[in-house]
Amino acid sequence: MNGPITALFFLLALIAAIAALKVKDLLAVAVILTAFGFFVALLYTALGAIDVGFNEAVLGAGVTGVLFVVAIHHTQRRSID
Amino acid sequence: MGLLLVAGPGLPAFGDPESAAAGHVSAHFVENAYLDSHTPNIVTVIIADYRGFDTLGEVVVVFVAGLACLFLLRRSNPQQTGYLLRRTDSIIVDLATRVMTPIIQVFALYVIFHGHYSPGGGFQGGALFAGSILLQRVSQGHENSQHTFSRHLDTPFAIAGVLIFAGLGVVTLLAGGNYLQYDQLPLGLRLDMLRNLGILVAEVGVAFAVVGTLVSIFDDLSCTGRGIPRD
Amino acid sequence: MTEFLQPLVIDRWAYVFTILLLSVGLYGLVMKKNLIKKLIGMNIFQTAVILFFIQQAYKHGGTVPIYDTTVGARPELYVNPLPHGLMLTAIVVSVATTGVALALLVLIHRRYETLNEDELLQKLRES
Amino acid sequence: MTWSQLPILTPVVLLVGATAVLLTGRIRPSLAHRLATATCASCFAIAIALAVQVHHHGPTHYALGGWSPPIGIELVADTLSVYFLLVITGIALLVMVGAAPAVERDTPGRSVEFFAISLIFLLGLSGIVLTGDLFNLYVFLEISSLSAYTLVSSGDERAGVAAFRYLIVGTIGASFYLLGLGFLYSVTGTLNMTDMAMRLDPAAIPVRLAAVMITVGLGLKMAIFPMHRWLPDAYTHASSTATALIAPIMTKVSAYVLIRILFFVFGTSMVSIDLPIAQAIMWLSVAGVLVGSTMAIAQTDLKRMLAYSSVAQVAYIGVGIGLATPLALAGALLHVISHATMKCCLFLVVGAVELQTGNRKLSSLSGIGRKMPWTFAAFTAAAVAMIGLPPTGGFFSKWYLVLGGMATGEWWVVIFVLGASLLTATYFFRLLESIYTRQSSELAPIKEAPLAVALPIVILGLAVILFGLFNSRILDLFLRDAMPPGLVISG
Repeated sequence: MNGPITALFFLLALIAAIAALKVKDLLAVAVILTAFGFFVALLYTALGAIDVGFNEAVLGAGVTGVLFVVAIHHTQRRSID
Repeated sequence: MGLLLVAGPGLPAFGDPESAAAGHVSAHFVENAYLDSHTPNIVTVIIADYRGFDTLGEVVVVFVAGLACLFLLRRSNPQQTGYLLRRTDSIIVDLATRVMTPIIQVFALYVIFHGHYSPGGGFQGGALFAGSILLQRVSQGHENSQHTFSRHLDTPFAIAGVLIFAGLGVVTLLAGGNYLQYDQLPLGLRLDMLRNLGILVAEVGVAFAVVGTLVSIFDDLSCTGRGIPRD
Repeated sequence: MTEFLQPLVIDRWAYVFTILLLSVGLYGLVMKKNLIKKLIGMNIFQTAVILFFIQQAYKHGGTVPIYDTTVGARPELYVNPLPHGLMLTAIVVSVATTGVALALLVLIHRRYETLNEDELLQKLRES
Repeated sequence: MTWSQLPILTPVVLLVGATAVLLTGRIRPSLAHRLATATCASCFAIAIALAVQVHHHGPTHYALGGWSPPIGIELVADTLSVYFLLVITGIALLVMVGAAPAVERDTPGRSVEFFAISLIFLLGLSGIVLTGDLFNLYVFLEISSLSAYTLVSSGDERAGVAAFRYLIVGTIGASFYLLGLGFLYSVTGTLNMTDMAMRLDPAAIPVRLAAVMITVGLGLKMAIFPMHRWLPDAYTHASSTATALIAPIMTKVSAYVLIRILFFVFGTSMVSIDLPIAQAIMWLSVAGVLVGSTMAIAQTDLKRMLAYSSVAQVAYIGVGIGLATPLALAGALLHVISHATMKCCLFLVVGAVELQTGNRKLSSLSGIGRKMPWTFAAFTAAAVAMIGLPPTGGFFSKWYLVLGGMATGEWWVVIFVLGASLLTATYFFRLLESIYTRQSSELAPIKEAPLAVALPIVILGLAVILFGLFNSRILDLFLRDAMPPGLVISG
């Protein structure tokens, strides 16, 4: 029933994960990671785990991203790989 | 990874209602959660009551993470501590965050206290509340957002959260029950209502700890301590 | 081949996706030289493990695990709630680990001015 | 509150102790150390009471929240877990007693947090050995690991890098454990250890895969041979107190988890007959002993040498687990307590030397044995035990290993233990020789360590010898009952 939607979210999450590892600008990576967290949160919700989805949306897509951004500000923005 | 794929056929099929994991213990949870604690959200009952000790452990994980960042980054001498974040120049961002923050905070409180009936609870609500404070920190700058949540408050918040949860367990212990056995709380209510109340107190403890710790981690990460001399 | 693929791809495609995500995370963890990238790989890896639990909790025709008086307490009609409870814990643990790791990275950068593993090893050897 | 509440008290006392340390530390930092020591002392007392109770009344099961397993989480205090709990709390108490000067020097202004994190570290470890629930074990594993990373990072300037590497490796290990647990859960539907052992089908592929993944995950944490790379760095660069606290017990607790899961949950026959997991652990550990000992010979830094010897000594425990015979496992368990005491003693001596001289190069230790006689008497006892000479604890644990090996016709164990002991002897005798016989004039102002620092070292030095003399008592009191089902020590 919601199989195609779940598969789509899976695919998006996978793409975001690969992009997060490929992109060299770390600040962009932090944003992509946030997107990854968001897709995963949607995925959890699609799989019926609303509590976990909520948690991931707040923590994975929100707080982790902010922490990464702050840490990257302190360190360096470019990565050679 | 190939090894993992080989194991696939041995696992229950995706979405199989008859799988081994769906029966046994979790069937018991679904059947009894509402009767036991008068709380419709089964996940809330599991994390705060049936497996409350896990959640206490998790609060300790969060607590020790906050403590770790404090230990690693914060310097005792405030003169050496500067903060990274300044107030934003954009009026749109400024205005938007001013409007958003109280709404998020009210929603966070709703999530914490309505966790019995709808998705949510201490973690989500606490993290949301912390998120609103982080939003303010990012947009208004560090110094300007101190009046909403001072950086001296965060560790006490975390300690309070841990103590609320652990103290709840100690109360049940003193009242003659096992640790975290909410139905032994000396309040004279029906057993399921006692558990309901116990879950609420536990969630509040979790929320305190999460708010305190997340803000603390953020503050520690964003302070530009010069405590260690560069060489 | 088909008797091997059928149970894997048709009945357990979510599992295959999870394994792929797991591999991506492991790849980042092992191959990337930048420490922040390594950390992101670790994050993806943990997320994949969490996803593994969540996808096995799913049931066709199951509703969200919030007690509904019109449905009644029939376990086969709800998604398995226990992994959800466990994974709430696991998510928070992973965020806590990330926080500590970032603090360590800031500390490392303060000292060595780099987060590249090779340069870092170079500087460690020199000092 | 009755005696049945004993199992929960250790974690609760440690948690309350940690918050109390933080709160009082804000007002009077000097109180933090005393409070932490008092907490450790009361935990040791609780552990003794629990041991007495288990000895008289058998294993204690404690249902948290009043929910009987497998619905809720239960704590199980049986002989094996009580044995480890005694080791953990005893070591923690002895380390904590003399910790104040070293911590104040290594982490100035942050000692309050250091003590609080140490207590939470102990909370994690004691939770691991007490819990009877596999997911709860993961949570406690993460508590202890997160605090261990932080404690490691408290050391010298390279400690941050070592701690980060440790964090990455530790998190992969924990994730592998969790993944394996996921497989187990998906085929059994339970998380309770006893319940899972009953519902497990050892022939199912997911179960076998889970066994492999959990072994890999815990092998990372335990630093079994190819996965040991994080350990020397972490132990070398951590502050001396942190090393003395982490080195003796952290890897032992991972070994405990391995024993608990392999032999109690999966069952002896599955891990040693159906799957070659035990054999794999054994051969990797044999390699680990040889590599660790060889690397230790090549080191010039005392702490780094001890760290490499830790790799080797932990691998002995791995050999005992891998042989999977009753006597070999008894040897492994005996080695847990003897190695914990001697390694703790050695690292505390390193801390004391650093405190008194500010240096820990091997070359600078010449003649120090006469300046710090008590400390180095204990050091000698511990070093002799590391080599495995009678009458110390180190000898008897290896003796049981050899007996256990011979029981199944594995004669190579004799040669292996002898050879590895010779390797260990190489670096320790060289060290002892320079400590006692060489003269050095530059050490003139060095005095014996202060009482609070020297006393635990001397106690540990005595304990090393006592465990050797009373090894059969330990065997009778603890190890006979601690054996997993299917492995019985005869005679």
